[in-house]
Amino acid sequence: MEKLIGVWIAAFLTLCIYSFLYRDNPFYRFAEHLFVGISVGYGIVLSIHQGLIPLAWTPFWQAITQWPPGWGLTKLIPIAIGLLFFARLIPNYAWLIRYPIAILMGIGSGLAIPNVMQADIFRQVHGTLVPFSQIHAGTLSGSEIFGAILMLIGVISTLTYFFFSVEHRGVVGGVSKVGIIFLMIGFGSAFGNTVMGRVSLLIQRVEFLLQDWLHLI
Amino acid sequence: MKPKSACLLGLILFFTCKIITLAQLSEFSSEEFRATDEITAGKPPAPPTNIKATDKKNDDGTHITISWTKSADDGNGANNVTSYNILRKSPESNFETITKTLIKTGKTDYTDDTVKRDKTYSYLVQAVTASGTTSNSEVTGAEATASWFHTGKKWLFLSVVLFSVVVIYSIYHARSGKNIFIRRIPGLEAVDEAIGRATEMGRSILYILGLGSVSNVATIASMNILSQVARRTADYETALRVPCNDPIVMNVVREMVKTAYLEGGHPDAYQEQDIFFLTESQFAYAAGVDGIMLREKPAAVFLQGTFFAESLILAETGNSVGAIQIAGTDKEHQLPFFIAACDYTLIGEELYAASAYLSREPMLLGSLKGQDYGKLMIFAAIVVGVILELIGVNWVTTFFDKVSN
Amino acid sequence: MLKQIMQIDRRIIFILVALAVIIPTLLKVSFPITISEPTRKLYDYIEDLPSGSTVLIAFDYGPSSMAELQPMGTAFLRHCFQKKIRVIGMTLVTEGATLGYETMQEAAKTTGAIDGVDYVYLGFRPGTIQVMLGMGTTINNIFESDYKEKPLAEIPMMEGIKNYDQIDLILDLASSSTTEAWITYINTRYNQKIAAGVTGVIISQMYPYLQTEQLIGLMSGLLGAAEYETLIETPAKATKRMSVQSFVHLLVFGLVILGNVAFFIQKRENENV
Amino acid sequence: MRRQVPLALCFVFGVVMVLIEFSPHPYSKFLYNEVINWSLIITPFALVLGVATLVQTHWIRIRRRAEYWQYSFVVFIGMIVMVTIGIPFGPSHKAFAWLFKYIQTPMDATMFSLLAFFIASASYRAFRARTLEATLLLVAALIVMIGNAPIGDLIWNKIMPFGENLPSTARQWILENPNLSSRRGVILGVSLGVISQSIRIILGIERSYLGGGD
Repeated sequence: MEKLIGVWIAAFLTLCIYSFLYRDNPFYRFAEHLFVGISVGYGIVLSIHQGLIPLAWTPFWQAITQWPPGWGLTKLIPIAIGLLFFARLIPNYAWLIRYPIAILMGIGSGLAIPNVMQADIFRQVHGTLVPFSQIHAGTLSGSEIFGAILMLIGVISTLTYFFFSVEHRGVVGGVSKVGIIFLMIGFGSAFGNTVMGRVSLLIQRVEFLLQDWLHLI
Repeated sequence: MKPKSACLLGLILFFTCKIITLAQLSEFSSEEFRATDEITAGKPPAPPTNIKATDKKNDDGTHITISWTKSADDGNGANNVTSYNILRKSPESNFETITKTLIKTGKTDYTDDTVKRDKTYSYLVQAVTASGTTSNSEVTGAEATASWFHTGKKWLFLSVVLFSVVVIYSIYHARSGKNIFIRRIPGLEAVDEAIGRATEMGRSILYILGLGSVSNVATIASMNILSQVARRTADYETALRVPCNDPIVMNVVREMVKTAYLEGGHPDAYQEQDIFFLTESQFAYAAGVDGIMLREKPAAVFLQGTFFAESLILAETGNSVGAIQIAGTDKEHQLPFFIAACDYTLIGEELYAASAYLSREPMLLGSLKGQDYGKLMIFAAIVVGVILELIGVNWVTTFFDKVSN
Repeated sequence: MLKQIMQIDRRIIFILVALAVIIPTLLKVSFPITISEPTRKLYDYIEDLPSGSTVLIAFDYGPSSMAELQPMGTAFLRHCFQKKIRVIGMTLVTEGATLGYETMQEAAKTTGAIDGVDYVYLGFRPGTIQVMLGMGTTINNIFESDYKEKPLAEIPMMEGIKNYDQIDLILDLASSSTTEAWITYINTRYNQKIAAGVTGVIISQMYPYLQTEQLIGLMSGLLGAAEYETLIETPAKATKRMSVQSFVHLLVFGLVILGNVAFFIQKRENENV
Repeated sequence: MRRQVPLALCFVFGVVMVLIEFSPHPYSKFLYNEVINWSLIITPFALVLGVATLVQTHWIRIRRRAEYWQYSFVVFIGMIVMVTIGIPFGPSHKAFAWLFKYIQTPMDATMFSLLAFFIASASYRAFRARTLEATLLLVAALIVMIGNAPIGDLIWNKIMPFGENLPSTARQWILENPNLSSRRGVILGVSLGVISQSIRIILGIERSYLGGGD
């Protein structure tokens, strides 16, 4: 029974949203606002049950109930810092939220610098060089060698395109033109794949309407 | 391991420990162990030789690596060695086996990851035969120490320092008022063309900042561009319409455009109601902007800032009303739609560059320059690396392999 | 005439799209799937794992990407359960919590896998990168209990699993940049093997990481899910949906060509005038 | 207090996290674990920000009777229903799961499926090979699209005597070659941008995250 009701409600809401294809209308606006409300509510519940309770409340409880008090007490500091987010609700003290934000920004940035350098720069440069050591070792087929050279040209020319402190004239201009070609093919492939992604969502909705709701298949 | 040999091994270990405890041997040679071997059947193999225990570098002091030269009867001689076994003596305890499973023949090293920092351990390696007889190597020792600096990461560290210095230097250089060159950006040059056309046709210009909030880098960049566009529309007295998605963005934009009109000497031409809040919901915003486009048929549409899935709805409608469209975003997924449906598109970083170029903000200009130095270094590394690889020299590749793993 | 064709109301195109989906769905068409290399690599990696190995799946997506990623999760879980590979499920995205739970339970039901023995579902924790990094020290530190709030210490499967050292592969089912984060932080720091299943929108971005082996395998959108279904020889939802998909692709292909032909004819006419 | 202390905190935490990366010593590891733990404790509180902004916007809309203000009640109702069921009973409760499955999921999924229609209409009406760049983009997109569709290989193999599975092979080639190298160029550039921004944040040169005011 609850499934039956659920399917009908889901089908109604699905059609409400599709009505936007005709034009903006009250049904669409109703569904859209309901969606915003429900998903925020869901976010609140999950953040409390799977975030605040296990990550902040449990350590807090352990810290204050543990006797003799030990290292756990230090957990009270981040909890206090986290509570500063509530200052957002008091206009005169809203600036206090800068404290937790600044700390999180610092930690995030500090983690990013070496890791991004290693994973996204050094490793990617290494990946570009490896095929050439294989060319020298003679382990690549003709088409693979072609691929390696193409990759080299692509990486270098794309990098040149995003070079801003030199005028793109002469050789630099030529190379950056090649860069645009590579970029466009890359974007084109993303376009083609995006079509697949979006259509997949539609198929699933149609499946729902025809199968779960109307039982046509 | 077969159950039978396991029993046998257990027996040997039991006796070994017994004897050690009894004798309280603090310094002993492997000679004592020979006695236990005679209890069991079979001839003992030649012991492993050349045993070395070394503290593992660049760790937290919890690893010691033990290496040895294989027994003369491993693969050669009597060829009866089936595995190796490692015994460890810590300051608190006597020799005990630390290998949970026997080490297969052919392997000649083992890392003990159960040691404690700043303690000295002694090790010996046993060669084991199928029937369970063993013979022990010499004893060797090492102290597990922790390192403060990971020497294997020194190049990464230096790169981080170097790049930081370059960025900081560039920013200060820009702050000192030196002129920093930024290349021509085609989309920006089309701004005048677009405004000119709108003036000729007597139609309005629509500027869309997307869905970002004031903290988005792309939205800030877009506002910088808008302020320049406003300056020109003030000169030409062309209507500039800005539908907003975020009330705070709207307030900031009103201020900026007002200032631009004032500085351009046309404060009276500024129309506050032309910069207005539409709705904060994504598709309703897109629908609202679509409606404006269809009704007003603007001559030029700017789509600059943070865009999500609504990008293609906007670009399509703008295209269908025949407007010149200049787009730009750092949201990579939306770029294909802009490129396909708009006349000019600022791609990713180009948007930041355009904003730095127009605002002349030293921090933006300096970082852009610093990043360009970074790109130059990467460029050089790739070119040099490839050339060296092709002539058979591979140290650049090895270097990048080391620093990236 | 030409102008009329070009200025056609977009609602007519909407109807065409709807028909291109509805008709094939009703007709239940089915086409064979060609397997691509990145999907095969993931399959082979799981095939080569000894039974009793452990993999971690991160369900990092919400309902808006469910159509593409859920079938991947189902096919992959089925493969693991059949091979007696243990699975830990988790998510870094709020909405993923419920979706991951459902997917794991459904896959377990069809293969007879047992909660707590063959799989564990941990649920969600906020903080993306910090959660990933925290799990590198001890998983217990972040998830002291599973989704149903059963302490990990009481779950038999988790015995002996402390952190990434005991995990043979992480599969990230992603609709945003979580895969990049897994690569940048966890692959680099812990040398952990990572594979991904991603939505259509981000497929193209993943290729540089495949070549450097920062990703050992990749399922590309719904097609990737259909490929995996083909590999484990149990065609299901994705295979069906890909067949329907074909018609919409043909339609869009045709529309682009038609639009451009009209565009060029018009351009030539304008030049002649 | 309002600016300098947060900037100093950001600097200290940032520098510590960078340095720890290079130090395997147990003391560094201990510090690292503590910092990660701290940030894990702080992060969930950030929920307040999002909720407060949303409630405020809709509250103002209702108070000012802005256009469509009635719909703001719908937002609140949705939120309150989820919270009153979810908070006491937890997310794995049947009623909560039901609301998620039959209300949130269909709407979220449908909302994004609208784009399938828009992408088709945009393909017809706006995507023109007007420049060399746009032409390249469109050709690549068409190849990938046909390569993605199983019917592409099927038709090709039926009518062409050569090149078995050419559409999917061509798609794969585009992704693995030109696409890969242009993405790599972008990754390298963007990563430098990320690092340079992180440096600016740690050093307090970039302060926009602090928001306005003194």
